[in-house]
Amino acid sequence: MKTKSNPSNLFSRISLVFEELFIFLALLALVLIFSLAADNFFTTRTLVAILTQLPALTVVTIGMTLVLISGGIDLSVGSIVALSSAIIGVALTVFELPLLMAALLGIAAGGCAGLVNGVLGSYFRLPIFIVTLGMLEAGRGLAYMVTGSQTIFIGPSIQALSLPLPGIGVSPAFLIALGLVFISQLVLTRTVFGRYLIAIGTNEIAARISGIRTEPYLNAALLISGLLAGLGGLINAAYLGASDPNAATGLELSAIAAAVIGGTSLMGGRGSIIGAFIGVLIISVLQNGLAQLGVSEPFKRLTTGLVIILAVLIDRWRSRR
Amino acid sequence: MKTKSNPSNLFSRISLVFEELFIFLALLALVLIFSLAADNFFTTRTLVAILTQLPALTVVTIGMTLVLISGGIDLSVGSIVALSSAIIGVALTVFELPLLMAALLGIAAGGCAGLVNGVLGSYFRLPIFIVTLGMLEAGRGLAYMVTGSQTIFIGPSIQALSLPLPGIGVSPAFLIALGLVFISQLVLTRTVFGRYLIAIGTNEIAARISGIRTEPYLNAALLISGLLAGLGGLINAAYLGASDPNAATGLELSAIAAAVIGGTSLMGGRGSIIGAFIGVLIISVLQNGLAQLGVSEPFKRLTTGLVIILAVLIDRWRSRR
Amino acid sequence: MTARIRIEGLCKSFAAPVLEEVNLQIMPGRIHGLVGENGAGKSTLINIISGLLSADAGTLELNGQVYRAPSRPQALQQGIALAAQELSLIDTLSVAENIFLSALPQNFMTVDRASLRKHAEELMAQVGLLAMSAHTPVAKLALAEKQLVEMAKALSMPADNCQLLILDEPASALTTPQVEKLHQILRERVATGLSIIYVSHRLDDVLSVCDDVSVLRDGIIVSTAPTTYLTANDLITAMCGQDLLEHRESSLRQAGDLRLKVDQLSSAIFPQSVSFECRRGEILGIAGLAGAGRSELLHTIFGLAPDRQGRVVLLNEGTEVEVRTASEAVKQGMALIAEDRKTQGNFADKPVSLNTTIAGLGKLGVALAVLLPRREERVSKELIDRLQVKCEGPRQSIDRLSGGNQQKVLLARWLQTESDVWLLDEPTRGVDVASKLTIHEQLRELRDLGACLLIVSSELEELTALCDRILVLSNRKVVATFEGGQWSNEQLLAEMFSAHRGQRAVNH
Amino acid sequence: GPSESTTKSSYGGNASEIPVIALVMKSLANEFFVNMAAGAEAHHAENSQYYELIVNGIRNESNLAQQVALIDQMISSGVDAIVVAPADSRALVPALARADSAGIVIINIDNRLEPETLAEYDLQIPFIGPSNLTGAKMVGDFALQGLASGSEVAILEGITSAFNSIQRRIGFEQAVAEAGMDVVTLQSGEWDQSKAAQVTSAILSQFPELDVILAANDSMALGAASAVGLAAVDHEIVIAGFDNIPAIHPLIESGKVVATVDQFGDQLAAFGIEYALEVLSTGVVPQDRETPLELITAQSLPTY
Ligand SMILES: Nc1ncnc2c1ncn2[C@@H]1O[C@H](COP(=O)(O)OP(=O)(O)OP(=O)(O)O)[C@@H](O)[C@H]1O
Ligand SMILES: Nc1ncnc2c1ncn2[C@@H]1O[C@H](COP(=O)(O)OP(=O)(O)OP(=O)(O)O)[C@@H](O)[C@H]1O
Ligand SMILES: [Mg+2]
Ligand SMILES: [Mg+2]
Repeated sequence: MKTKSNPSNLFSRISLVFEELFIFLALLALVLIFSLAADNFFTTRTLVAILTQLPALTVVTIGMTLVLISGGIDLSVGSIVALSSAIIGVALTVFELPLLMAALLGIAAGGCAGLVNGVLGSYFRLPIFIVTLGMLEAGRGLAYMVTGSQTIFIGPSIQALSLPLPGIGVSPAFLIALGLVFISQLVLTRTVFGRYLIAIGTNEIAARISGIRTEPYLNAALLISGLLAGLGGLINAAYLGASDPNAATGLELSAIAAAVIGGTSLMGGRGSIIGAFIGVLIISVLQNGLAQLGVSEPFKRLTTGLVIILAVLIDRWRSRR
Repeated sequence: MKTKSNPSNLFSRISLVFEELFIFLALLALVLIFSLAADNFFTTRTLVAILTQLPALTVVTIGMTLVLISGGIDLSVGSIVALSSAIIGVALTVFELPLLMAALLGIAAGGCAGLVNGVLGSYFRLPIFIVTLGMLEAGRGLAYMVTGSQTIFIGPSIQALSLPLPGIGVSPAFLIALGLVFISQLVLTRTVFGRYLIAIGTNEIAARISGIRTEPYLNAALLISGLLAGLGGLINAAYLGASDPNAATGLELSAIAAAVIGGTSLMGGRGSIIGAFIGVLIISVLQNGLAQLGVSEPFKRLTTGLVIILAVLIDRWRSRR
Repeated sequence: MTARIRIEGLCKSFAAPVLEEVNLQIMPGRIHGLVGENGAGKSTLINIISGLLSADAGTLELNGQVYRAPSRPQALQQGIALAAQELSLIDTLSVAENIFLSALPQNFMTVDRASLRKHAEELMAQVGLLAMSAHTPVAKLALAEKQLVEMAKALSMPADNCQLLILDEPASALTTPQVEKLHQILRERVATGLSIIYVSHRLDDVLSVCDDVSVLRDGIIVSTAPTTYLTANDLITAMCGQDLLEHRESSLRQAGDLRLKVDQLSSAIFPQSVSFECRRGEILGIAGLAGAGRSELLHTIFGLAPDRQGRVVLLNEGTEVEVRTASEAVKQGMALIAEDRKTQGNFADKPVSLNTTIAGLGKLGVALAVLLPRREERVSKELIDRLQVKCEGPRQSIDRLSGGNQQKVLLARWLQTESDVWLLDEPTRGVDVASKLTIHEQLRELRDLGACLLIVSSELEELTALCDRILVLSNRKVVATFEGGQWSNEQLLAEMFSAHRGQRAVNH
Repeated sequence: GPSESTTKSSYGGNASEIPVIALVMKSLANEFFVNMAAGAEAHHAENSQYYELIVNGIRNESNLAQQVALIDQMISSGVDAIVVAPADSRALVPALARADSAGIVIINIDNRLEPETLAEYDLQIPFIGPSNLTGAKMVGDFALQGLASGSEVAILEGITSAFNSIQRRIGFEQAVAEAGMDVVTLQSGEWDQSKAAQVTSAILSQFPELDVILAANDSMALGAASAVGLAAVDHEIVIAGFDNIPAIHPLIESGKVVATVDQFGDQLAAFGIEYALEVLSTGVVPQDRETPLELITAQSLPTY
């Protein structure tokens, strides 16, 4: 029997190539709804505002997605963001290091935290959930220690990273985040490293029998997540012009939500960075739109909850077909 | 070769019967350390204070453990606790319902939230992580709506539940929690329901091939978790003599930590309610001990993180042997 | 007499049609064999009858009544017992609980543990799981033992309720004595009037236990006949549509240089130390009863076992390399095809291409080496063709393949790495007769190219047909070594049982 | 100012030329700010012909990035004025500078922006609000009066790094020092009732002789009171709070909590809005103004 190219068929064909199609349509629907509901939502200004906000969540979500694909989870990203931004703030204001130095220090601190997570979770084989939960507490504690529990004002020097570039309209931080999205999507789908992460996340025993040393890869995923959270700390500090030891509380849940909305499985072995990025966009658009409408906090919470559930319902509908 | 009953052998024999032995030893070590470090730690007063505090976390952790064993996760317990306590507060003060009525309303509200989680997660097959994340948001929003975002003072009428009973020294809430620990441990190990939860959590497909209808069981686990969180709301309101719509923020992470410290696997299929209860004790002792020592917030966080990791290290050492 | 089950015009397609107009009728009290090539649709047919899949078209009748089973519980209720091909045991539960999982005995709302244990032990004794406690967690069992538990589980349905017992490759990991024991139970059961569908690739087994046999080819039943008039060759002709070439007997040949040296090797799972050698161009068989430690030996050699003592040395043109871990082993040219492909082999829900190429990626050296999907798919396609894997193409997910075809994909995974020291644990489990010969040809070809191969198989015929030398394990000890042609089945069996006397008897 | 409102009407197709005022607050989960928002909305209801109001808050008080994002969102939705209760006295300045350069009128309420940082950005933003330090000193003085010097005092602070928490802690500490007493322990209750209850019960085990608990907000005072009630202490413990939330009244009446401070938060935002309207119409920058504080005790309660 020949199949005609009726619309549903076209959809399924496109969604074979572009798996994230349905979740992308959900994003468009959300944009449409807000454009109708809020006068000034569908404007360049809003677009720029959203694009300026999301780089920190984006880079953190990339790392989270890699960790989830390898079969782990990283609850410590929020605390690492705070720690890195605390270190950057202190380095810039107290020790008056040059910006590049400070930034590298912050990212390195994230890397160290990620490495501790990685070593305990892979070589010592402790449950990664618990290791990173411990790091969530410990990292926050360190951030308080570094800053003496105070917000550190850094000033405009660091903000260049977050200011829209003239002519392009988006910030360097956004460009970095976008670049990382594409690079890591390529790493995931087109390199041995990515393939191994997927294999380990799918069936760790089979991966070992296939000659893959699983520890270095699990470790690397958590290390990368730590480094990216360190970068997130830099971006956050640039966005605020300050480092706040309380920054990014609960960020881990947003990052996981973004990844899962974008099709990543919490059981490991399946996921897409592009999808996760669309997840980040959905979360950002939602927050922005609700703020522009000025709805009450209870209603905001309720709506956020419902949209998260709806987004996965739509995605489920895709995979059912 | 005959084995002599040398100490290590004795240990492993006991730990065969009482699998939670090692984590129990970790608890004792923690108590010992605090008793040495803080003058007034090893006192009846401290014991009573700890036992008065932990019932809410205990009942919530029971539900969480069941859900984790069935292969799910419930992120919404904190919000459900707040929602239930909000409803109880309003029922008692605004509508002036009798305490029993109000309590049942609160627990029923928790049950409803759990049922929504359960139906979406089992019959609609949405990722449970995301469904309960949505409920985390929505439930909190509802709690704000119910209370008008205000703390509601209830007064001593409700506190009887949390007051140590004369003669026994522990509160009715504690007795209820302890009773539920033993009942649910029995349900888990001795009933078809419990065995099926374990089966489904271990290998859902195999369970279905064996003729188990998985949906009702997954649904029931989330429903029970919701009901117990509703009960947690009642206990929390009794403990505070007030209902606070911001109550129990982040409680889900404590409950998961307690369950995992007590030997429950996040991958499903394995867990113990008794173990989870010891996990709750570890967390409570830790928080109390650190508060009694009056250490600074940063140091508190750091220590909490390290102890969580250490606890699973000890448990890992057990399962290695 | 009304048929126990009557199937008419049954159709089922996934991406492509799998079953086309299947008609089948099974009478009460008969054992009905079902044979066919890998991917012929046997499991699909069985899954439809047992409520795990729904048919696209066609009617089913049970005892003359229209039969519908939209789900497994409904089928169970109507008396359809099943031992699934891909085992469906719960690792964290005990043997007893697994056996009675769909109907746990209850007593005041709790599981009646005494009665559970008693009934489980009866069934365990029947199938030959003698020395093991009913409370052992299934995770601790070896594959063969799991298969016996699966069998006990299928037999657990009360006789007055059970209408039809379906066994999908129940014996693929069992040794000959175990299989015989099983057949005896089936004959007893069938005498009470129930019917049995028996799927197997071991045609001799089918001919010896079944009353009738149907051959499924390309989704159609091409023949149904009583076994009395049939030979294995008839079945093969019906299955493949042609005769198979007689395989050549392995001739005594000159083995090459020493390639693998196992020296005083032991581990936590294989405690008695063992030493032996294997040369290039040699196939070394490892025989033993279930539980003899054959899989454990292979795992220990490959570097997967904890607390490993002793040495495994690979020799190559004068150089000696010691291997300690699995990844070193693979790098040095070792390959392991594990026994339980579902948990130790397949990357479930991943495409065939990933499953074929994954082990070879190590050759690229760097982790950030770039993969070209087209090249991967081409490599994968070549292997699919070479091993005649029946699938839609490299992009199909491996768990959508039939069991035997999954096995071929695993073989393909290692062919691609150009390994020359092969450890194969039941390499033809669940593989059809024709494919088995293909695989045997591949293995001989590997040997002729200078590889050394260690093969564990529960089928003595497979070992005697392939091997140049056979090592016999009994109760985790090497009890004998037979040089090529100096063995007989009786001698092998005697050695296999030798160290089990008075010990944990696996069967008899 | 005026140019913005034209932009707005041209986008929204809104014929009326009334200005849009955005109220950006801290956590709308915290009832102090909820009351503040309610006050603003009541003001708007009476004066809806003069302006439009958008109220927004952040999830929790520590989420600075979200508040910065809110400011940016308000800039992009083209409001004419922003009345802001900053979650941090320094970190919000850069975002407010962006709003300023977009021609938006800014009024600072509740938590004063740091003058040095404002100067760095060459901003002049009027502040309207109470002094948390003064308020804490006031309630501390009242709570400690009549107690023996050398009494043991515990302070429950809010989120350690929060500006208000620091101000209130300093106010408490000054009062304790002047009364010649000791702060035996200073711990964070994270503004949260349960956390405060739990910390308090631990403190009571450690310091059975404790006399006073000074809590940096009423939620924590409530938590402390319930812990004291449950611990069955054999002597009187004086508890004081801050913010004057309705739930604290029964405790003040019964004497379990001796005092709290009212900052008139409900009027604060309305003040801010009026200032904003004034600036929009006159273009004149008004001076800072400190708003009144009132000590609430069992005596003052009935009249209040
Ligand atoms: N869920 C599925 N989706 C797509 N194709 C499937 C699915 N299940 C089975 N198939 C295909 O149906 C065909 C028949 O498979 P089936 O498992 O019934 O074969 P079989 O006769 O049992 O083979 P074997 O002897 O190897 O077990 C195979 O080609 C397989 O790829
Ligand atoms: N993890 C384990 N813990 C305890 N016992 C185990 C474990 N794994 C395997 N065993 C036991 O070791 C014994 C030998 O294993 P196994 O049956 O795999 O040997 P084999 O000769 O390879 O058998 P097969 O015929 O199944 O390949 C079995 O009796 C099994 O119960
Ligand atoms: Mg099959
Ligand atoms: Mg084996």
